[in-house]
Amino acid sequence: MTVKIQKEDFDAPLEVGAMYDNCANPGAVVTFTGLVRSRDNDKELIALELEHYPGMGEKQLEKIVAEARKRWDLQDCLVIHRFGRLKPKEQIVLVACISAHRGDAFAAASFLVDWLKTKAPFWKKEIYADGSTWVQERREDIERAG
Amino acid sequence: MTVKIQKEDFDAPLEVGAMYDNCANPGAVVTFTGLVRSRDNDKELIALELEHYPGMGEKQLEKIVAEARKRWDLQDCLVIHRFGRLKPKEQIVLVACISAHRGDAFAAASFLVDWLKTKAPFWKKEIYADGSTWVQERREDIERAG
Amino acid sequence: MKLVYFAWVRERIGLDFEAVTPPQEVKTISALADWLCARGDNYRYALADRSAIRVARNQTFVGWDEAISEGDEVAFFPPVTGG
Amino acid sequence: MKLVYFAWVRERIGLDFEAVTPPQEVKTISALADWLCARGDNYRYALADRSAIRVARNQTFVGWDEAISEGDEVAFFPPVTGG
Repeated sequence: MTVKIQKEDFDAPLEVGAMYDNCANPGAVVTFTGLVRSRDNDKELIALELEHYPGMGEKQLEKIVAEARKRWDLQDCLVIHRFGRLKPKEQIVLVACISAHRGDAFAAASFLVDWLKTKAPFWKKEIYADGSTWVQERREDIERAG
Repeated sequence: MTVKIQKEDFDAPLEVGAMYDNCANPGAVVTFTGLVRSRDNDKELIALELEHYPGMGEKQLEKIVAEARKRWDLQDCLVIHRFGRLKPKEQIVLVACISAHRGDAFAAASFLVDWLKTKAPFWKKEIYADGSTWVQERREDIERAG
Repeated sequence: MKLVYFAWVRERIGLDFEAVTPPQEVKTISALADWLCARGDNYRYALADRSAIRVARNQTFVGWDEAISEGDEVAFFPPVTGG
Repeated sequence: MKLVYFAWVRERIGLDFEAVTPPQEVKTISALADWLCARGDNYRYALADRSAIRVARNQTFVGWDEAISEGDEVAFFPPVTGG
């Protein structure tokens, strides 16, 4: 079980590959990679600035991962969340869950991503040519995370 | 949208990386990799033999992918299914879905995997030191695929 | 008409595929299976329990009462276990 | 007591963090916010709409009525938007 908060980009296959050694009998691997979208409206995004709360970020991610392990039968799981200035198509977050069966891996990965959106102390600022705006929480995310 | 049925192993990151170019505004990438489990009971598995129906396999996979595209907003998706003799921890199947938002990517990937289990003409035979058995369909899979 | 068999259906019949010319009164897949079972024990062994067999006509899943015609490819196999 | 601010709360207050020593009668986070607002417009601008602010005590999410004590780290920030 690994949690990382970092400025640098991550190599998803390398990170997921390293998890295999921790797994006695892996059958299902589900990964989620979140990328910076170039636009959500008619304006072209220049960059995303991701601010985080050092210390609390790690704590929250570890809590979320512990909760997922309690709820589902996981052989290993990983969460990496980046901070700093990221350009469109850059990777923001990686979640990977390995279990014997697909049900656990899908449910846990989806849960981890939902929780990241509502419980991890990160804030996104969108940078456009004509200014910047802080991203607002989405009601949908709150309902999804329950 | 890509569908492949092959004997050779696949390089998941390479395959998924190639999909990015097809995507105008990717935000969420969900992948599922199915591996050969070394044991489901007290006996150690030597290998899995995967038989398939050439021709019908491709047709069914394309139907499933078309159905997923109808139901969810996907920028690209990929299904690779192997056949032949596979050893424990070898990769059997790869499903990858890219969309703007995580909801579509998770739902479509999960749907594709469920459908593969019940609609794709593949059959698994488990090879043990003392004999072999054809894997039986799981009621759970049928209900899950609806 | 081409018949194809997979997994334990293939093993029990002892053939991967074969070409057959059933008589004209064999108009459905169900009738085709009856006709095959009359040909030998291997077919009876393979096709005895129809609830355990799935069928496809021209590479599409169909039911037992599906009509068949000359030139069709008909497949008999157990429930699939891919993924 | 260490106070930390993030995102637009940080920008509006104009500080990343600061050390403060509120009077003894300031016993909850809510009272702490009132006390801060009395210190200047920047705090009032940042903390005016409490429904738009989340708070953490010692790096754990808490409610506005959470009791605070000396040596605590208290954080004010908008709803999170990670993932």
